[in-house]
Amino acid sequence: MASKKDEKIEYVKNGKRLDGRKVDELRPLKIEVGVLDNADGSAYLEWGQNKVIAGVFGPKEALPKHTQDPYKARVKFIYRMACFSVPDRKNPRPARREIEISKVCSEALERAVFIERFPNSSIDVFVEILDSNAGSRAAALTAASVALADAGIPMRDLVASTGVGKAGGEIILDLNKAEEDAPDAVDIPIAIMPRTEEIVLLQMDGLMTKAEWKKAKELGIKGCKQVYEVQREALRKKYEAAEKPEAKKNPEAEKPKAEEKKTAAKKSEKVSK
Amino acid sequence: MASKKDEKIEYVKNGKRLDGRKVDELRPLKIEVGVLDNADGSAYLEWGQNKVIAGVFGPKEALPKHTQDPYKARVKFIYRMACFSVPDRKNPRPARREIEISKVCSEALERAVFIERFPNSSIDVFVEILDSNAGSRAAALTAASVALADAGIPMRDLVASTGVGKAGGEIILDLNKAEEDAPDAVDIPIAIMPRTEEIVLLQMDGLMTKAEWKKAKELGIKGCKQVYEVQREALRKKYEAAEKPEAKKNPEAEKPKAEEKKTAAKKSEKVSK
Amino acid sequence: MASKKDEKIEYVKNGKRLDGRKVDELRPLKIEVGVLDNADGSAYLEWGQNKVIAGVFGPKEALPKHTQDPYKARVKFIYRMACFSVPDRKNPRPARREIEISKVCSEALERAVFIERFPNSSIDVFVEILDSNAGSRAAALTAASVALADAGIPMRDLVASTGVGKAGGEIILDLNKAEEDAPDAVDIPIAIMPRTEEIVLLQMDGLMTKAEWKKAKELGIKGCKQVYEVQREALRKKYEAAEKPEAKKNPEAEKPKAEEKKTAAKKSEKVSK
Amino acid sequence: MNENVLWDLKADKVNGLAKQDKRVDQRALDEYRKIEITKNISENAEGSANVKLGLSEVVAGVKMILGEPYPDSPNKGTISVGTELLPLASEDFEVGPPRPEAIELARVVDRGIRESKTLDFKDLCIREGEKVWICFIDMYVLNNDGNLFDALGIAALSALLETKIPKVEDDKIVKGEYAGKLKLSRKPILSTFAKVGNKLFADPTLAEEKAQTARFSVSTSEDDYLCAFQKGVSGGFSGSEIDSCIEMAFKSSKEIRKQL
Amino acid sequence: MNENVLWDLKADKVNGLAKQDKRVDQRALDEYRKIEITKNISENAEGSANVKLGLSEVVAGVKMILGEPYPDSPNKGTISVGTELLPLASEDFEVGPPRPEAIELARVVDRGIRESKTLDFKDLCIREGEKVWICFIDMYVLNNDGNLFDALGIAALSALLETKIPKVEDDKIVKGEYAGKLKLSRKPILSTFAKVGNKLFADPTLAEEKAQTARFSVSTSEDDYLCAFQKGVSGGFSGSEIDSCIEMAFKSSKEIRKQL
Amino acid sequence: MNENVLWDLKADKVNGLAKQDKRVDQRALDEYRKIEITKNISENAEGSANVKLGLSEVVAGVKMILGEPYPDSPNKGTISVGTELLPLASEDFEVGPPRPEAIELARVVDRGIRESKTLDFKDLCIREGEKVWICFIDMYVLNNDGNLFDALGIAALSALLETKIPKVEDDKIVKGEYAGKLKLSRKPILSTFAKVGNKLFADPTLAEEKAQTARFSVSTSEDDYLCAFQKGVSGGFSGSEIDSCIEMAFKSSKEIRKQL
Repeated sequence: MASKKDEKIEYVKNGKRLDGRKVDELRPLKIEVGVLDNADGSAYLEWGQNKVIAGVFGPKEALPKHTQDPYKARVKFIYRMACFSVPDRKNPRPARREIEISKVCSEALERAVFIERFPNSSIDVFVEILDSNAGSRAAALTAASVALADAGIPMRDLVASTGVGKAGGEIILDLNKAEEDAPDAVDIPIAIMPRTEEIVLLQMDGLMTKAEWKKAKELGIKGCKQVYEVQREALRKKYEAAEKPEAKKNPEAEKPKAEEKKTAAKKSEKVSK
Repeated sequence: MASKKDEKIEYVKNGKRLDGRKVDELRPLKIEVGVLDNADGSAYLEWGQNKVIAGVFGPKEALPKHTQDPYKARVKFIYRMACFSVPDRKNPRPARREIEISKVCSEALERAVFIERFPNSSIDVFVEILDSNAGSRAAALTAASVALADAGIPMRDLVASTGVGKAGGEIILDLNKAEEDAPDAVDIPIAIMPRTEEIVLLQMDGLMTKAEWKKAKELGIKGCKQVYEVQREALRKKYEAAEKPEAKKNPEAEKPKAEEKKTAAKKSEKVSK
Repeated sequence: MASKKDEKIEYVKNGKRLDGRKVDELRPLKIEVGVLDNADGSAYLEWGQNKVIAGVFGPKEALPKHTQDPYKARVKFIYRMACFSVPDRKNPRPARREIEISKVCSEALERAVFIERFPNSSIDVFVEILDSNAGSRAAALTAASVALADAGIPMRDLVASTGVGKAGGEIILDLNKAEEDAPDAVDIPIAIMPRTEEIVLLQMDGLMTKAEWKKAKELGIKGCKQVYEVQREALRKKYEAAEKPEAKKNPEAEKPKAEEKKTAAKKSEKVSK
Repeated sequence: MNENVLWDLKADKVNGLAKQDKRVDQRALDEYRKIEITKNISENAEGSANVKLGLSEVVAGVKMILGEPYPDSPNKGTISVGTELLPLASEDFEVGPPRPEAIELARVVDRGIRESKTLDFKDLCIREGEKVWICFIDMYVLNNDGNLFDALGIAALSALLETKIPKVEDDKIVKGEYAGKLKLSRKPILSTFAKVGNKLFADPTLAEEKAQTARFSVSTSEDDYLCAFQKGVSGGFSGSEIDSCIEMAFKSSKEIRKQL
Repeated sequence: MNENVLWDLKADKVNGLAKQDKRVDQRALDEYRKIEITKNISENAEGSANVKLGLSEVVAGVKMILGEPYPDSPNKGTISVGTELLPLASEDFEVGPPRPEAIELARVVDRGIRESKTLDFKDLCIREGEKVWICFIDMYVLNNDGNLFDALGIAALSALLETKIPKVEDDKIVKGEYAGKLKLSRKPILSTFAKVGNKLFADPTLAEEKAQTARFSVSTSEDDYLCAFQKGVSGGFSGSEIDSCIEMAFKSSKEIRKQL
Repeated sequence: MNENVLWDLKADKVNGLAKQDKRVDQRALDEYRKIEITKNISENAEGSANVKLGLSEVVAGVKMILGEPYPDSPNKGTISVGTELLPLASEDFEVGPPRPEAIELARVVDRGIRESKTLDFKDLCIREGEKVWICFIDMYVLNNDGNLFDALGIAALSALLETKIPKVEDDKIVKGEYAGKLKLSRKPILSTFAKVGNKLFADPTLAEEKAQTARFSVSTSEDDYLCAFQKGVSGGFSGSEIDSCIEMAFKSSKEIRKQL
């Protein structure tokens, strides 16, 4: 809805973008794992101005009963923006945009999680956007995938996501808000499982040629892989910290691992039948 | 809510109405049976400018459980208007008017259907108004009743409906929008089971004398009987077409008849207990 | 939200308030018991301009099932204002204020009712405000507690409530709207079980010193005890009337006593298991 | 005993007596229960009334609110009618958004008033195209023993008959001051009939409603107009049954009108 | 037989044939079902169309409504797209607020149109900062046999191509008079593909959707632009699969565009 | 082990220790957990803060929005406070409209601020009768380990203390420019106490809340005013218990105020 700026802006000048980044450079990305005490897994992520918190619960019995699938778990992904996370205050009721993003991110994560190991279960992923500036869905999905790993949910691979697109005729990685407001802007949220490069989320808005898309695709996959490194590093740090017990926030609160939970879930199913 | 027009309009002049009809003449009425592939029964109806589509599912187990009646089926009738079917765009949320019409039409159809043969069941009738110009509830009920017959639901009789009323002091059949906007307009939606002339829907808005009502009643019943002929003709055409197999839209998709379904429903009830 | 009046108003002059009351005087209070035929217990209350009707149903099986507590009953208190009960028309949807009041009044009544005697049950208390002028929650709680007694629900004590507070620097009992609009107004809804003076509801809005609070507390408890007398008198009248059968509104309609209902509830639980 | 079974027994009794032209409370078939009207039950309302019809009890209150006219009737105000079936009125009523039953009640009462033209909506215009009165009639059911249609109809009319129009200055309502009373040119009365077996009962009780196969409501005016009809419940009427209802309605509405 | 089991069997058949590059209805993998477009199905709409895509059937209608512009684009109107999955279209659809499926459909159709820049939103401005057109596109699914994305995309575009702009006087719409047609500079076509096994099916039927592991939709224009993408369902695509979809989309959209 | 059983055991432990004037985490009865305040956690907010109170964690953010004043206070802006119990904060919280718990939290925080008169609502007036600031304070619970009242109260106040007022030109907000900071004249602190057995615990943990029979919150100012009370949970307090809570609140709020 934002008004497009004067068309004469050069979005890339001498190889540098308006914020000084190179065309294939991500905004600063920082991930912290295991930040919430009650959630089974969690992550806090800062990506440029975006600030995102993700928490995971499950696998647990899917409720209401009619949502259960006897062959697999569902991944329930809920993406929400804090009212103050956008320039104009967001209405607290979930917007259609939030519902659509939740749906496509659920589907992306279901590809990565071994959902077939948890029949009749739900794996609930909640992400709250605390601050935003273009690319919040990539930030949400990236954080969620780390939180799933933190919860011990078995996965084929992490899901790594980024935005890629076009501004001022240039194909660039990880657009910020100013670039997204370019008159010819194209925004492509993409997510892959980096080991196989399988694309699990892909959306696009704007006018672009096939040639531009091919360039953007390469750049997007490359960007996801950079994101992947940050995700892995964050998880590595958490595990290292876990080996030094004094670093633990709340040593008493031992969380059951997902695999154990699965057995528990099965037992409770028997009882409830 | 519409503003009433200049009072000097003559709504009937030399036996002709503004649109050329006689006082006891319906607007052109056309019904097509079996137009939807997934519904158990369906009908498309054009009546003047009104365009209506009706689909029927059932009898099937009524859900949630607490809505089940061990003595009979319920007829769930949902009347809705497409946002673009009225001069000003309709809000997509169901209006109170739509909810009231759904209620009185449900009740009208329950009289006609042998609901006592389908305990604990629901017969769902959905009608969408695609275009409207006075008389859309009569159109909806008329279409729905044909769709029920198409679904093989056993009925005492079809329900035939029309509007009747007053404009410019004249008692006329099947008012259009211009006539409904007359300063002294009276609108009377009426529906009967034509064989017995039993009145199953009757509403009225406006000021009329007893004498006017008696005249309107006669005319309304007469009008319903004309509608009935069109309904029967439409069903006859469908059955004739059904005998020429090449005319069938989707010969593979054999639909179970309602009576067979009933047995199936009973079985599944046993299982679910 | 109301605009505060000119600060020069003297709220107490020669020991008299604007409406002629003394500082420790309640507005006229009138309670009638057993005014509704279908409810298990009911009361109608007038308190100054406030007019309130309360109806009680239960104890009955708490539904949906997941709301049941195997150790005790819940008291579900619903406080609602009629759209016409306030100077500007109230939106018919429950306001956040109504939801909060319902919550704190539920909690106040749960202290008074022997909820532990009715496991898995719900005691439903509905209060509708028909007219209001400051103090409607105290009126609602006072009426509800009488309606509970009328329903034969066993209670530790009645809950008696009033407002107390400050206007124009004076600590006064049972503020009316004009007093609540004082620039320095403090409003303190308080409810106690009078026999033990245990405080079961306490809220406060406004700026007051500890010394003012202590004075207000004394006055509030004193006020609640005056309310208690009116409650007891109203119940006494009802019982006396009950002994003269001709005074009964509907002699045929014998209501089962709560204790009998309890047994019935237990039986139906067995059946439903 | 199960609540439904109890009502089934009551309905059986109603049906049994109906065959002998009798009613459980010994009323004649066309006889109304006792009506008690208490006006001005809420000072905050511009007009209000409590109505008891036998053991059924309802309240109605009117608030006059400033609003903008509809674009297609710039010189007219309007009315808006709402009904709530309060859960204290019956074990069958629940907290929550209005059910179809409540919506039907509100809309039938609305039509009975609106279509009788008792209010000239032009009287509700303050400044053409800009400011008009919206007359909100909010109704609440306090106890349900049947025939809420008629009880609410009487309550709404009684509240309107008392309604004072607030004084307006600079497009704002001056609180507590009034510029006169709302003008009503007719007193439309809603009369409802239950078909039990092949009999028609005026003013049905709840037990009679459980026994009815069809319901018919008609709004009539003192100058012999029919203003609104509403047929309900999954049964039908013959044309002559409808005419009988109309005859009874004209008669009983005269009696009710006297009590307003 | 249980409904789900039936669909499982149908999906099995789809999967089995896919291995031999075949489809149940004998179409080629990149072949669309028969498309029937009926325009102007509602006189009250400013533009409307019914679209049958095989046995899938949808309608779309456009209403042009006067509104205020967003503060940050005072000289632009806008579009608003809604979808309802009518319960008469499938036993799986229910009465109630739109589900995520319906929201996704509406938003993808919206982006396909909006991002193609076929509409110049400045054309929809009546008076800067004050009055603009809001072009409401409301779509309804009448029968679901798969690929609602493309059916709705075609219906929305067809309705827009017919849309007349109402005449405006004194900031009000003059009913029944028009000031010309809506100007569209492109015809973006949405093309959707199902991944079944390792095959890509254009225009999937409902049975094929039950068998698909992933879905990809792409909106393309006649001047060789990509306008929007949407990947769905819990499976993934390789980069080259996406490129294959894009190639097929450019080809099939040309054929569809001819039928508009 | 069943979740509820686990909490019952924890509550038993709390109750057992309470008899010896002890708490599970060895705090004194009137002692608060460690408070960590991080300000400006969102650039899009005009002011924001993250607050950790032990293991409870919340965020609050302020948005200053232009609106119209209420007709009866034309020269005053206002505040609006909302709370969401995010489902990531506890297995007990669910997606959906705010529950009574969330509404109570928001309203008590609102009153603590509003009634302390720390904000002069006249400062929030831009043009009498036409344009005022509405100060939206939106709060989110990220982790619940008890005493959300106090955590949210501190977060809301911290966010307000940072709040910049946007620059306004031609009745529109100039994005990214500010006309100064919000003026607060007091720092009201909410202090909450749990009654466990006959003991009063300041700043209860979630386990202590499971054991409490009653809850009392009091908002106090640095100039020795009481600004708001809220009693909760189905138990009662004696008058002297309330007074003890008030004494403790004045003491602990002084410490908390230093950390702002």
